Amino acid sequence: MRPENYQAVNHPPSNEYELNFGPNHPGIEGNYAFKVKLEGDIVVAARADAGYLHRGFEKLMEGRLWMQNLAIVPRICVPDPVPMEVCYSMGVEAIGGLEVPARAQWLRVLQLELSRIAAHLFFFGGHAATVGLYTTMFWGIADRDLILDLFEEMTGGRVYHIYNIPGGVRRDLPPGFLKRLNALLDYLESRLSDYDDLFFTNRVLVHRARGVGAMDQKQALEWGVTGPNLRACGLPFDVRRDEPYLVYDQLDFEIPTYAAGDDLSRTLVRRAELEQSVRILRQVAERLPSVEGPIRAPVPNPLAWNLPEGESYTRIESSKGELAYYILSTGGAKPYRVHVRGPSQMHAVQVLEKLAIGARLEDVAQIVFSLDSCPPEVDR
Amino acid sequence: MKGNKVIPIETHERVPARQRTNPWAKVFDPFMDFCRSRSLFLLHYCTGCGAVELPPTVTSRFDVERLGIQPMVTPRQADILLVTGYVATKTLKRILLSYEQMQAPKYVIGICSCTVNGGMYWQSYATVKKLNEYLPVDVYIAGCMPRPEAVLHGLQQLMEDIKTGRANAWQDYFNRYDHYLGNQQALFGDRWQTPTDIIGEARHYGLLGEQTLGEHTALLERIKQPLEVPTAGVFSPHSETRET
Amino acid sequence: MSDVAYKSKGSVLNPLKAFSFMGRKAVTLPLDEPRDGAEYYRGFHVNDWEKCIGCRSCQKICDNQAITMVKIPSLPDDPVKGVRNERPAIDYGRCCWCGLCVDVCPTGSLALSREYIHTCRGDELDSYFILPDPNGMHDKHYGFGWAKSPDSDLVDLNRRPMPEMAPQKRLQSFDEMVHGYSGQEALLEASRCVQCGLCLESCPTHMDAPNYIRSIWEGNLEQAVRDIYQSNPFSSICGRVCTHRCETACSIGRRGTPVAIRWLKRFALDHVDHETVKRIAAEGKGGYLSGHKVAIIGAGPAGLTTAFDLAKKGHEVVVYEAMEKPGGMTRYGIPEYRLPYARLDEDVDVITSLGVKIRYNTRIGKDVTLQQLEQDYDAVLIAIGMQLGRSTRVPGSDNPHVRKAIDLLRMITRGETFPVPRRAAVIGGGNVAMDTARSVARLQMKKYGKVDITVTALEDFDHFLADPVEVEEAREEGIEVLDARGPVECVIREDGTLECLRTVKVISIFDEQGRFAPKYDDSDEQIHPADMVIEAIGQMADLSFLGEALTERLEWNRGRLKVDENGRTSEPWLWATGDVVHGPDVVHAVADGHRTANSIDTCLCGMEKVTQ
Amino acid sequence: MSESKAISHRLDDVLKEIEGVRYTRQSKTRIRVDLDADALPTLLELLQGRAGYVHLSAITCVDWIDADQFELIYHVWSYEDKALVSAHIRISRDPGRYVSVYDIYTPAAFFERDIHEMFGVYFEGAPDMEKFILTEWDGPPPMRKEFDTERYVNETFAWQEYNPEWLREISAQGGGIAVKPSEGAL
Repeated sequence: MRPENYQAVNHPPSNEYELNFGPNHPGIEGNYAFKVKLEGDIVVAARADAGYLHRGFEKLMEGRLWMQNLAIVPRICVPDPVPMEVCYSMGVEAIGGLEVPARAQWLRVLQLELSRIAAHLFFFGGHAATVGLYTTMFWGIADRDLILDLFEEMTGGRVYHIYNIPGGVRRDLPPGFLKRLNALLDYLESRLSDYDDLFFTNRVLVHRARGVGAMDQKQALEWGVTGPNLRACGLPFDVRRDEPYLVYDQLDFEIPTYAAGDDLSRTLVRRAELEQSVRILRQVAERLPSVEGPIRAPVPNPLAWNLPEGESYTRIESSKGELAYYILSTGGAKPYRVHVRGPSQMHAVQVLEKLAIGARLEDVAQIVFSLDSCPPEVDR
Repeated sequence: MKGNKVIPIETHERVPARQRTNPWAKVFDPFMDFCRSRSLFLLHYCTGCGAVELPPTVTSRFDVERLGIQPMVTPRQADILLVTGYVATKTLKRILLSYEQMQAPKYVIGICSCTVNGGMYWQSYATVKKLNEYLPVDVYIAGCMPRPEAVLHGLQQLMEDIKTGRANAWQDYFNRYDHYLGNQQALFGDRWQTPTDIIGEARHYGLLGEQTLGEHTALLERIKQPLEVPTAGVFSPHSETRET
Repeated sequence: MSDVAYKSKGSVLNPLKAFSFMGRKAVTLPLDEPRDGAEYYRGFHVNDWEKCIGCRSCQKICDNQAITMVKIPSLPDDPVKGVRNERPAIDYGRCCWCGLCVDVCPTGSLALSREYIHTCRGDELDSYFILPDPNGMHDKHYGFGWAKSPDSDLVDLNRRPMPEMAPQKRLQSFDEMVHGYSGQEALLEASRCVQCGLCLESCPTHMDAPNYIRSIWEGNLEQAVRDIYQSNPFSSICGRVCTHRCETACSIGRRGTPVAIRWLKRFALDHVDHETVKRIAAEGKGGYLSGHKVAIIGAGPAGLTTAFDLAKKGHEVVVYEAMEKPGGMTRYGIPEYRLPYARLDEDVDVITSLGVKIRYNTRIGKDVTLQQLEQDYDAVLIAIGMQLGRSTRVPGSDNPHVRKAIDLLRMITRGETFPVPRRAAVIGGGNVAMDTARSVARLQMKKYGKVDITVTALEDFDHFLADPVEVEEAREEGIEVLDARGPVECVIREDGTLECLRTVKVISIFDEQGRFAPKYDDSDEQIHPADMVIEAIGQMADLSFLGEALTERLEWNRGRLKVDENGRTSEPWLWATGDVVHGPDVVHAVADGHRTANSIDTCLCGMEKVTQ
Repeated sequence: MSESKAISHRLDDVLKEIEGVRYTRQSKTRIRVDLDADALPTLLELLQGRAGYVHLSAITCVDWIDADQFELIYHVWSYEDKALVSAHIRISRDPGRYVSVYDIYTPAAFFERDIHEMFGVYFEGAPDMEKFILTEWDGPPPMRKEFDTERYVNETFAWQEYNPEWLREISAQGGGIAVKPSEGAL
């Protein structure tokens, strides 16, 4: 270090000080940062600082063919890429008037729910680590990897599947897939009790997470909170049920809610959702064999595909909340405008800045993770 | 597909790295390198999407600890900087700050396509295209993103190189600091500076080469000033104050 | 849903549960053996060089611009077959393994393997740029992962069906049997094209088919016509009767049916009104007049194409046509059910609208002498077709009931009548043979209500000359097509009428030197009863009008006029082009026309009066 | 203007109250509303306050460079009606100023800040117009159509130049790179 850099200038003459939280920080999710102003160890103000993962997706997509964009959309949310693919494809289908065959729709649901489980397991791991329960992280992520194995069989990719294309999906299931799927579901259910002992009903979690980062329903609605975080405030809203897409209206599942709206309920809601996803997947595995037919509507040659003029605003329920794509076509081979509305854009910025206030420094990381935000989705 | 699935790790002749007068050096240095290769700390910094394959790598299923490698949260204690995928310009600054804080010998691994030639963000105005223009890279791992197995293989490759004394990219940063600094200034503007005194360290390690100093370092010397602790301006007047 | 008690519970003994895990299977995978990729895994590329044709589709679809086409001299490079000696090289500093390149690959040569590990040192980045071959990145084949499959194939292999008349209805008249695409069908057909451009290289006129096909699916038909007229003023003709080598070269044809390039050309022309076509064709015609005069003998494709180009360049062109109507062999050699003469007239009209004059019923050597032209014009071009049919010279072939195909076709076109045979046998296996057979079939149907024609070809079906579609349709119309039959005699009755055609099995057609010397197997003989035998074994040009002296002066090559690559003869003022030098084919004639036009133009601009 | 029955009476009343509102029923849960820029705040006020459209799903900005306009689209959702209203307005591209709706919908803060950053539209009364994502970026607002990211990249960055063994061999035989990726792209 240059010696002249040691003289600390402009230190505030009080117990108020500022702290850079991230981007290189174990308590931050992904490559994301925010600055906190502290009084002692109480946060008095927090300020999000994003852009470390900015790639300018919306710009890139304007420069690529309709089909080519499928390769980049999953990158917008790394831990939970499937909803991105599906949402984009559905948007394009809406404009192009493509009819998605039934089987493809079921396959998409299968994929979406698997992805949801994977994302939640990931979440448990991360959140547990912030309260010092590292074993859960080791377990959760190892179990998530089993789902990635299934994805690899199904789509040829572990993390980025690029499995959906406008009009349907790219391949049918490999032989024996549903059998392995059921086996995995059995396994996951058998694990739940372990997870309960280890994490959800664990003294450490309950005592550290209860009442932390709490918001009531009114605040949640005002701040634009969606998804599990909203359901943790007692509002049973879920796009899958309230604006059904694909075949969700044919599926039987519940919308778990918790009232308290604090870290604990946010965590428990996700645990309950994991069960619901398993339940959905069971139904899918049961129905799929009977749903015959093509997996894809005839798609035009990707090199020669002009979508008609039109716009679409497609919303689906990702594991983090309400995900929406606004797609605008002026009748060209490329989109004129694509706008991605990711749930984390609310959670990771405004909501986080508000929830952090009054929290103690050691709880900040926990609040960050409990919102389960996804930085690349904020930056795009 | 049957058959032998073991992917061989290349081993190399030991290259004479440093001129040491100490007669024990011949015995001692290889031993040090060996030990070094057996205990490495991985800087815990998720720079890009490739990072999503790191949790599996460090946790039970692929368990990188078998190689004596562990995540480490602070740059000063870390040996390996893993640049996982695309690097936004904003991130690159943080990467450089972290890298310069790391203690030599330090190693950089670039994974994913993006660190090599821009990857799928080659069109993007926000990401840098070639990592090795801004800091020297020891090992690249191909993939978008590479699977944990590939990451493990890359780490083993690095360990092998450390053991055989080939992983010396960090010296290049000192030797050709002017070159790297030049590229950094081209991207961040002339006022770019970091708290670390690379030239001083280069002297310390005896790595002051012809290309360590140059026009760019001269510029740096001109503009360098004490770094200020950011206070005012970080919190805009509109941002929340505590409710009572 | 089993709710979790929202309160902390548990016991101090819980940790003991850990012991129960000792019995479980370890989740950690062994270190030394990376797992195999899954069945569809998207790993590093492999490319089957035998199958790959260098069509560049992968490069076009790649959204990361990761694919470079590399020219490899050691590989075959044959535009006519639709093969380039280029192969894709992948930049793994760009690739994102989305597999779109695999899905659009027309040949199915490109695939992703199950190999997924590659690491290199900082100074070895060149290993990131690889030329995929069948062996995989590290010369070890890990098995195919994401390869071509019907599910994921993004290439549309099936051509839109072309609506046409049913065989029975066809036979009723000479109306055009192919209806042509409707707008929607054409759009869909056009959207099959992957813009690889192999057709362009295979086409004699190098027509930029990808361009006009693109214009068609963009819905801009006028642009399409513009693109077409860049290289071919006989578009509605070629849009119907072109030998379409482009479709032979088409990369989609590797696994499916090639894009209907010919029909699409026809579609564009049919759906832009004639006046607009004229306007577009006239674009680029300079206002100025060069003052040079060119005489062209023969108003066929070759002659008129030359006229078209020269007229555009401001020269004064006069075309001398022996017949009463333009078009040459396209009119008098191609039956109307394939090429409606109205279309032909439209194409010609476009050309005459540029100021080209055509003198009909003017036979050189009879009405005007060549010497006269040599006097009056700066350059003279011989662009006559091949109007004389060749004879087999087998015994009995001199009988009046043994006709030449080309003569019959001409008579049919001109509406001249001749005794329609109840039973006919055709000798020859080319398109002319088919045309004649099918024309006569229509006449038979009209007169007798039934078809009875046998076509006997020297070649076997593997080496057949006629377009397979033609043979197919001929069969549909009730014509019997026999292969590998060599004619030996036309058997004549005492009263001079024909009894039958006698053929024997052909063993081989060419000898070792590749000369024409058919070998027959006399044991296998067939009798084809017929009261007319039609010889359709080729044509030749009638160059008698050249006159003794000139014929002496000119250089010849195996009975054909000797010309340079641009059609110029050994006489500085005389050019020859089209069928007369290159044999019968419309699109070649057009291509020749362009070349010759350039040659004449440069020559004219270069010097004052050629003939002084 | 579709004739199909509206989603709820409250919504109907609100839409009736505003001058010059044109609305189209797109599906049973979607309504597209087109209106003048200055009428929008009132509409949102009423939607939020009276019709129960409490959730601002997103604000989308579209750059119509040829018309020299920005289109702003406010997507608001009602948890009771289970319907989404998309309100489209056009503002002039220059100077590209509009009023913030932060006081009606808190989430607007993020979207407006984002649009300001990416398109350069300034929202008066927004709590915070500071840079957020592009703090290190001093170029023009990148999402504007006139900004050509590909050109910028080619001017700013160098590409990897590979020269592997096999390429040298092929070049020696007279072959080599035939079509560069940039030339071959559509």
